[in-house]
Amino acid sequence: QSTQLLFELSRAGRRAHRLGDLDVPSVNVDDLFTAESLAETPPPLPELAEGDVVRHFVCLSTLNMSVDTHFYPLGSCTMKYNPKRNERIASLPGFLNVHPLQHESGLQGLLELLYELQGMFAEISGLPGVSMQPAAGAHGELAALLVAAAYFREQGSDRSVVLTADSAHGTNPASAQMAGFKTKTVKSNANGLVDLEDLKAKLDDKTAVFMLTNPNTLGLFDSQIEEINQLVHDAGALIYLDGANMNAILGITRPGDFGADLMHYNPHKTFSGPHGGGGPGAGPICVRDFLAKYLPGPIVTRVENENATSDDDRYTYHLTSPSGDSIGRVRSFFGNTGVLVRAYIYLRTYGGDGLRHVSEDAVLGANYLLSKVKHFLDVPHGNRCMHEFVASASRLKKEKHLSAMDIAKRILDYGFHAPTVYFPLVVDEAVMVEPTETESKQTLDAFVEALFRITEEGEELIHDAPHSTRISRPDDVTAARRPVLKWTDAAGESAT
Amino acid sequence: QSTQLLFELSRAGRRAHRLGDLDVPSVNVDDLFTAESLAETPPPLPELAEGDVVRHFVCLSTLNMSVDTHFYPLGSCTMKYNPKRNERIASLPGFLNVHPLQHESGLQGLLELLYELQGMFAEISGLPGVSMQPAAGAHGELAALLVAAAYFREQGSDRSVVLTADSAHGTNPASAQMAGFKTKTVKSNANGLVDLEDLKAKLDDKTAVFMLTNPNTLGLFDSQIEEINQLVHDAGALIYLDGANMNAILGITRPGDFGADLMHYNPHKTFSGPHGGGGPGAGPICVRDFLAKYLPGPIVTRVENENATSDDDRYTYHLTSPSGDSIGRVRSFFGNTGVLVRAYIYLRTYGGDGLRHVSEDAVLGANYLLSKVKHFLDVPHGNRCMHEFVASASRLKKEKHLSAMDIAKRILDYGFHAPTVYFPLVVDEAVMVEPTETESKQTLDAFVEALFRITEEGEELIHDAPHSTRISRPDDVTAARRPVLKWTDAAGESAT
Amino acid sequence: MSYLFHTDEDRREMLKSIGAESIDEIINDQVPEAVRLKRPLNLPPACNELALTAEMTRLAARNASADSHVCFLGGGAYDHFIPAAVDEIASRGEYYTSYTPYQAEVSQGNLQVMFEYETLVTQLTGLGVSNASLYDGGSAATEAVLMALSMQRGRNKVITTDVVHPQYRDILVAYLKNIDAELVVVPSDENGHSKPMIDAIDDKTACVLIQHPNFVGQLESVSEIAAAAKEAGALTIQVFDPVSLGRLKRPGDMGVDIAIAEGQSLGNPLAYGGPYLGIMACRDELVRRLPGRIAGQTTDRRGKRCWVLTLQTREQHIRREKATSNICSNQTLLALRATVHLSLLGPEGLKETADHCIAKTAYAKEVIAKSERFEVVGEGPSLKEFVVRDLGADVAGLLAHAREQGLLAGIDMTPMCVGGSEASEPAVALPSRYEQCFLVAVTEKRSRVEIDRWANVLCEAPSMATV
Amino acid sequence: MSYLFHTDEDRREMLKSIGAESIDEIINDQVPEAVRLKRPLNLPPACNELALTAEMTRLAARNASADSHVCFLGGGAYDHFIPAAVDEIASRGEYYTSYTPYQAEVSQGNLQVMFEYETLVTQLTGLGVSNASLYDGGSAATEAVLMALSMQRGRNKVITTDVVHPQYRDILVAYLKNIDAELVVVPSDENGHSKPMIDAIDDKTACVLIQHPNFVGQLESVSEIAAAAKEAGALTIQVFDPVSLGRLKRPGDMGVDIAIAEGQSLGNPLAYGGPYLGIMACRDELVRRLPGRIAGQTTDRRGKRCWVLTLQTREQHIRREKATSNICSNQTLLALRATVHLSLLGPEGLKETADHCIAKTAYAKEVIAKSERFEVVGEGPSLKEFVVRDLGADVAGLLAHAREQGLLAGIDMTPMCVGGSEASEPAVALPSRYEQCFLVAVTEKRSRVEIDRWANVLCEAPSMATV
Repeated sequence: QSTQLLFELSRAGRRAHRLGDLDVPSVNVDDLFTAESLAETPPPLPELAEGDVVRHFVCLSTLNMSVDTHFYPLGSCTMKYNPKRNERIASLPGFLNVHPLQHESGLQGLLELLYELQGMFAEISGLPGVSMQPAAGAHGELAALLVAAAYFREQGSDRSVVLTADSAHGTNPASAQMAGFKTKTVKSNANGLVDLEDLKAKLDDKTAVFMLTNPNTLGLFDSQIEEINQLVHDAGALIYLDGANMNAILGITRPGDFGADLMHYNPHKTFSGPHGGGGPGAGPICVRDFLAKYLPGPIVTRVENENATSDDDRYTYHLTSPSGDSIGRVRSFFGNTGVLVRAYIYLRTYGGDGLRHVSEDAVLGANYLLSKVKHFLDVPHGNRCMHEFVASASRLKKEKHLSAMDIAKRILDYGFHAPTVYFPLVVDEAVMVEPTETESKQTLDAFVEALFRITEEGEELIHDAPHSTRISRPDDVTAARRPVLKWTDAAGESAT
Repeated sequence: QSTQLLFELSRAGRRAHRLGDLDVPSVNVDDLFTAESLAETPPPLPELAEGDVVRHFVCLSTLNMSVDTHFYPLGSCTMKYNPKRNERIASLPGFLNVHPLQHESGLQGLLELLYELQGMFAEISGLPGVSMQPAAGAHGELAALLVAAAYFREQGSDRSVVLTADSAHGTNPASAQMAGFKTKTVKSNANGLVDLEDLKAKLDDKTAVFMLTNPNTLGLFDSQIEEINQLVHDAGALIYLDGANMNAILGITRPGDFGADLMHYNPHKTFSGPHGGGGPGAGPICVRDFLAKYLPGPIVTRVENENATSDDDRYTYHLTSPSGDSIGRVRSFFGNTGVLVRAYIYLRTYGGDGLRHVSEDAVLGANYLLSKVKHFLDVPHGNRCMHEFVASASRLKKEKHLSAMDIAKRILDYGFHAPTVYFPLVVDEAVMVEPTETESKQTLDAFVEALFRITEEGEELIHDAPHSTRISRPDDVTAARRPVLKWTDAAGESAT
Repeated sequence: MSYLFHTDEDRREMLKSIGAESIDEIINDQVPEAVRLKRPLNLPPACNELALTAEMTRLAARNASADSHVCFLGGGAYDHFIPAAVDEIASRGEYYTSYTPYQAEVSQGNLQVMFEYETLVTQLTGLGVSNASLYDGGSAATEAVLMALSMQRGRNKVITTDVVHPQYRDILVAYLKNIDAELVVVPSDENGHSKPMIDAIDDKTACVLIQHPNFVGQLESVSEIAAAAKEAGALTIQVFDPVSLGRLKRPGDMGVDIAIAEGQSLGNPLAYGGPYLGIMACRDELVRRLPGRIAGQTTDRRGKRCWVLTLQTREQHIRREKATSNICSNQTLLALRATVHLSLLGPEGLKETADHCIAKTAYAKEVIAKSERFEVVGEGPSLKEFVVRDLGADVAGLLAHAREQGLLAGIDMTPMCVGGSEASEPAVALPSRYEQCFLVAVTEKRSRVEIDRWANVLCEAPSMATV
Repeated sequence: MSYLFHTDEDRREMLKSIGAESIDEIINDQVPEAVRLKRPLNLPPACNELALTAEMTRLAARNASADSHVCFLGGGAYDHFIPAAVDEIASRGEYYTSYTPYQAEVSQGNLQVMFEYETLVTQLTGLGVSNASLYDGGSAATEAVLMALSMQRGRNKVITTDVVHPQYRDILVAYLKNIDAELVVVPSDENGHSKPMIDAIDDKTACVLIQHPNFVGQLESVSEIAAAAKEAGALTIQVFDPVSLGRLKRPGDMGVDIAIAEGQSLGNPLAYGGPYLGIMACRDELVRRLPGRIAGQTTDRRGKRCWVLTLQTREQHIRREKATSNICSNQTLLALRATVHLSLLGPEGLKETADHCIAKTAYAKEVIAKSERFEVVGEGPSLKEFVVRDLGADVAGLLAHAREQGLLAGIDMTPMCVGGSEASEPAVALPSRYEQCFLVAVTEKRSRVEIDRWANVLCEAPSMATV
C-alpha cells in the first residue's frame, strides 16, 4: 500500500471526471469575461485516473482506527457504535438532496422531523427553548453565551465574567472569550468536584455565567449540585451546562432539573451521529423559557390545521427566522441537518425507556472497568464514576518511567484506540477512559488485560511503542517549529 | 483485530434485529401448525449485538486483497477497476427492488435496458442470438453446449464428442461432461497454439463442438484461426469460443467473424462487474442465427407502437419465455440482472471507440510487462502477447529452488496480489500475469521491480513468505485430509 | 477515456520498451488481417457519468418496484426486510472487488466468511455439511439431483411433483435431456400435497425432489416421504425456505439427505431475479460429491488457525471432465450478505420473522376470504404464501387493476398451468386446478394498512364475469 | 435493546466486580435524590428498524428534493454533480466512525487526507496556507473577520457591502455584537458592484469583506479593492466559489489576504444546509492566527514521512481562553469529500465544470429574457447565478406555480430586501432594487431540456399584475 500523496501520483494529462458535449450553445469564455477576471490556467490540481483516486483513499482509510474497527475508549468523546440504519435513512433523497433555501411548503416532512426533535431535546434536558443551529458543541457554547449576553444586555446588566471549572473542556473559556466575556477559573476540590469556597469567592455581581460540566470531565456527578444551583442563582448569574457528558444521565436526571439555564448537546457523541474523523458534529442548545426569545434561528414552529383531512396535513410547519430579540444567526442556513436527522433516528430507535438503559449500561461499563483498573493504576477520585473515569499514571511514571503517553502508544499495539491522555488538567498523567454502552464485556475484559500487561512490560518495549503501526512516535516538535503545511514539489522529493 | 468466529463471539440472550409488536392479530403458532411441522427451538444460530456484527465483518474485510486496495494481476481473471458509478446506478430502487415475477407492463425501463444490452453483446461478438440467462461463465458454457446438443438432436446427428484444448480452462471439459458429451483433448504445439495435426486427427463425424479459447490462456491469439475455422466446420462440427479473454479483442476482432458459432462472455471480467470475492458473475451467451431458437430464456423482444406519443413508449418490450425448440431454462428467473445492469453502464460509458481503447491499453500493458519481465523470467511463448502472458519459473526452480508458488507468496509481501500460478497446465511452473488496462505505468513498474527483487532474494526468506500477512502458508494437506468444514464447540476450543 | 490511465507519453515510453511502433503493430502481429474488424463497433456513443446517471435514473423510474408499489409477490423471491448493516458491509470494496481466494494469505476475510456461512447453513438445516454457495435455488436443485444421480449408479429415475417450483423443474428438464436419467413428475393431490409420490418410488429411483413449503404454499409430509425414499434406497432432496426455519423443523431433522434453498430471502435484494444465492447442504457422507467451493479450517506454518479452499479435487480446475460439477465462480458476495443477515437475526430474530410472516399471512387470508369473489385454495396454515382463486375468472384483469393502484397484488398462476404460455411442457406445468388463481406472499414487511388496502383494491376491482 | 450488548448475566457479573447490587445503586450514590427524574422520559416509544425505515421513507417522500424537482436554487448552496466515487469513499467506516487524530499513529489516513486537503485548497486559492476546515462558509467568513481584528489591534472597523451573502452578514452581526468592533455595510452601486466600498476604507479599518462572484452573481473588482485595502493597512477577505476557480483568477493572485468559501459545491450534498464545509486559506504570515485544526508533515522515530496535527498552541484545548478561536471539531468528513471530488476533477475537470455552468447560465439568461414579463438584472457575464426581475411583481406566486410543476425555479429575494421578513436589521438586508426579483442558479447538471422547461413554466405562469 502506497502512502504517496495525491500530488505524487499525478501525471500530466490524466483525467477521471469528464462532462460531455454541451447541449446548449457553447460560449467563448475569453470573450464573455474580461481578461482581468480570468485565470490563464486552471488551478494546478493533481491529475489522476479514477482507479488511482479510489485505491488511494480506500487504502488511506485503513490507516485509521475507528469505531467500526476498534474499541475506542477515548474519554470525553463518547465513541459509541454508529448505527447503520442512521446512515441509510439520512441518505434518503428527501432528506439529503433538499436545498436549504427551498420554500417551506415543500419541506413539511423534514420540518415535522425537526420540530419533533426540538421537543425531544427539550424533554431530555428539561429546558424548553431549543435552537438546533449551532454546528458543533463549542459552537453551541458560543451561541448560548451570546444568548446570555443578550439577556443581560436587555436587563441593563453589566455582568461580564464567565466562570469555568479548572477541569472544564478548553472550549469553555475559549467560547466565553469569543463571546466577549472575561473568564475566571474555579478550582476543583480534592474530590474532583467544584470547590464551593472558591466558587463563592469568585461569584459576584459581575458574574454572568458559571459553565459547569456535570458529570464533570472526571466522570463524577457533582453531588453538591443543589448548593451550586443555589449559590449561582442567588448571585444573579446563570448556569451553563456543557452537555458533552450527557451520555451518563439520559432519563436519570435533567440539566433543567438540577439548575442549568442553558446547555448544549453533542449529538455526534450522545446520540450516535458518527464523528467523521473530527466532524461534522452539531451543537443544539436548550435554554429556559425566559431565554428562548434570544435563541439563534431559524427554529421550527407549527400551526394546527382546522381543515386537516389526514395525519399528514394535521399541522403546517414553519421556519421562524431570527428577528427581534434573537441574537441572529451563528451559521448559514438551518444547521447541521444531516447530523440532526441521525439523532432523531437514534432517539426514535430507543424511545424514553431505552434511552435510560443507554446511560445505565454506559455507567455500568465504566464502573466495571474502574473496578478492574484500580488494582494496577491509581484512580485518584474514588471507587465509583458515571460513564467514564480518569486514572493516573503518575506513580508508574515515577517508579517505571511509564507515562500516560507511553500507555496510550503501547495500547495501540494491542488493537485498542488509546484513552484520552493529559486531560483533564487537574489529574497528573491523566488516562481518561470512556467505554460507552456499545461494547461487550468480552471487549472490556480484553482491554483491561492489555492495560495490565502494559504496566508489567519492559520500559524499552513501551518507549518505542507502538510497534505494529505504519509509523511510530512522529516528531511533533519539528512539525510545529518548521511547519510543512502543504505539499510542494520540493517537499515531495526531500521526504518519502 | 479479533479473528474469532461469529460463533465464538456469541452470547446467549444477545440480540441485534428486532421486529416490533404485530399490527395484525397475533396467532398461536403452536395451535395453527401440527407438532410434526414445528421445530422445538429455532436453529442454534449465534447471538450477537449489531455493533459486534459490524465490527466483525468490517475487520474481516481488511484481511482481503482486492482491486480497490491492491494491484491484482491475476491472469485469466481480468481484475480491472470496478467503476463506482456502476454500483450506484445498479442500486437505484427501479433496478434493485424489482420482483422477478412482476408483470412486464411495469418493467419497460429495465426491459429496454436488457434489450439494448442483448444488442450490444451481439454487436461485440458478431453473433446475433443472445441469451443472458446463464449465471456465470461456466454456466454459459454448459448452456451453449446444451444448445449445440439440441441443434444436433434436431439434425438427427449423433455427434457426441467435444474437443477441448489442453490449455483450456478446466470448466470446458467439465461443462462438456455435464452436458452429456464425451471429451477429447487437443494438444498445443510448441508455439502454444492449437496443434493442427492433432486437431485434424481428433475431428471426425462424432465431433460436435471444438471449444476454443482465443486469445488462449497463454495470452496468444491463434494466428491459425482461419485454418481452424475451416477444419472444424468442414468436419461438420461447431466452434465454441470461451470468452474469458474478450478483454483483449474488443472492437479489434469478433468471435463471429473468426469462426465461432457459440460463445459466452464474462461480464464480471470484461465489462467491469465486480468479482464479489468469487461471485456473482454472469455468463450471457451469443450464437449464430441458426442456433438462436435453441437458446435458454427468457429473452427480451420488442414491438414498435404505432401510436407512440413519446420516446418512452415508442416500443413495448416483452419477455419471451422458453418454448418450442428452446432448451428451456438454466436457472430461475431472468438471469443475474444486477451484473448485467453494470455491464450495460460500463458499455455505455465507453461506447464503441472507447471499448477498442480498453483492449488496446490492456494489450499495451501486458506487452510492457512482458518486455520487462522476460529479462529475468523465462517466457516460453514469445516476445509478444495480447492482454496477458505466461512466464515460467521452471529454470529458477532448478537453479534456486524458487517455484511459481514461492513467487506468488513472496510478492504478497510487496503489496501485490499474486499472478495466477500453475495454470495453464501446458507451462511448467506457470506464472500468468494480466495487468488489465486500469493500472498506471508507475504501478506496473513497481510490480516488475518487486518481481525482479524476488528472483534475487535469498531462498529462505522466500520459502517462508509471505511475512507481512496475518497468516502464512496454511496447511492445505491437512485441511483436505481431515476436513473441518464448520465450526463446532470443540473445534473452537482446540484451535485459536 | 473513462477509466484508462495512460497518457500519450506513457504509451510512447511503454511502446519503446516493447520495441513496437504502435499498439496496432502489436495487435496486427497476432490477429490475422482477414478476421480483424475494419469498422468501429456500432454501440451508442460514450456517455459521461452525469448524463448517464440522469438517463439511467429516468429509466429506473419507469419500473414498478417494491419501493414504488406494495409487493405481495413471492414464488421463490420475497420482499423481506434487509437491515442497513447488511448493505454497509457488502458495499466494502475489500469484499466486492476481491476474487476467489486463490491466495489464502490475502483472502482470510472471504475465507472466514465462507466458513461462517457454511456453519450457519448447517445450523439452519440440521445437516452436516454445506458448500460455500451455488448460483441460485433453481440451479442448486438440479445440481442436487445430479449429485444424487452420480452417487446412485444404476438408478436413473428422478421423482418430483407438480407443486415443486415450475421453473426449478424447467431447469431439471433442460439439464437431464442429454444424460441418462428419467424424470417423473407425480401429480399432487387435490390439496396440493405431494404424498402420492410415495407410490412412485422404486428401486430405480435415485432421488425424490420435494419442496416444503411447496410452490402453492402447502406443507408437505417430509418425514414420511423421506422415510419411504430411504427404504427404497433413494435420496431425499428438499427445497426449503430459509425464513420458514424460524418455526418449521429443519430438513436434517426430517431425514432429508440434501437440502437446497434460494437464499435471496436472507438479506439479498429482489434485483429482478439475480444475482441470487443457491444454498446447498447435505449429510456428511455425501461431501465428496458436493458441487461448488468449500472453505475449511486448518493451521498455518506458525500454527495459527486459518481457512483455505479445500476438497478441491472435486472441482473442475483440478479434475476437469471428472469434476463433480462445472461450477467455477460462486456467489460469495450474496453468501456474505446472508451471513451478515443471519448474524443480525440470530435464533430469536429468525423465529420472530417467521412468526410475523405467519400472523400477517393468516390475516391476509382472513380479509380476502371475506369477499364472495375470492376463495383461498388449499387447507391448512401458511408460512407466508397462499393461493387465491378468483371466482370472477379474471385474474389478469384483476392484477392489472391492482397495479394501477400501486399494488403488486399477486402472481397470475394461469399461464403456469397445463397448456399455459409458461408451461412449455407437461413436466413443468402446475395442476389445472390453479387456473384463474393467483399466488400471494405476505412478508413481515407488510403492514396491516397495506394488507387492508390490498384486500380492498382486489375486492372492489371490476370483474368481467359475474360471480 | 437496540444497540446494547449486555445480557442479564453480563450485568450480574459486572456488578459483582464493582461490588454493587444494582446499577441504580451506583447512580443513586452520585446523583442526589432531589434532582433525579422520577418518571420515564416522555419520548415516542422505541421503534424497530423496519417500522422506522418505513415511516422515515414516507416522511422523506413528503419533501421536494433536487431529485424529485429540478433545482435552480443557489444562494450559497448548489446542486452540482457528485461522482459516485465520492460517496463510496466517504461511506467507509474507517473515515466516518473515526475521530480527531489525537493518536497520529492510528490516524494517518485522516491526517494525510487533511494534509492533501490543505494542499488542494492552497492550489485552488493561490494562498500559502489552509486550515483543515471550518463549520461552513458563513461562520468561516466571520472567523476570518475575527482573525483580521485580532491581527490588527487598534483597528476595529470591518467594512463589507450589501451584496455579500445576507446570512453571512447576519452571523457577523451576531458575533461582533459583544466585542469592540464596528461593522460598516456599504451600499453597492446600481449594477450590484461593491466598488463604492473603497471610499469607506480608512486607518481604522481592520479588514474588508467581499464576495466574488457576489450574492447577486456579479463579478467584483477584487484586485482594485484589495489594493486599496492594502494601501490603508487593512486586510482583504474574499468569499469565493470553488467552482468558479476553474475559470476565474484565484484570490491569492488578486491580492486577497484571507479567502473563505462554502465548500458544499465540492462533492457535498445539499442536505438542507448542513453539514457543510468552511474553507479558509490565508497568506503564510497569518498562519499563527488561523483558527481550526491544521495537519502538518513530519517524520516518525524511524525517519518515515508522516502527518500530525500541528501548531496546536493556537487551539482551545491548549490555550483555553487565549486560543485564536473556540473551534474544536472540524468538518473532516466533508473535507474528505472535497478532497476526493477535486482529485477526480483535476484542473481540466474543474475548468470544464465552470465552462458548463457559464454556458448553461448564459443560455438560461437568454431564454428567460425572451419573455416580456422578465428582465435579467445586472450587466455582465455570470458564472452560474443571476437575478431575474418579475415585472409582473408576483415572485411568490410565480415560484409557487413553478413548484407545482416540479421546478425549484429560483429564490425569492423580496424577503431579503430592506424591510423584508428575513432582513432582521439593515446590516443584513439586500438593496431594495432586488424586490420582486429572484435568484437563479444553473449548474452543469441542468440540461437544455430542463432549462427550456423552466423558462416555459415561468413564462406561462399566471400573473396577478398586468405587465
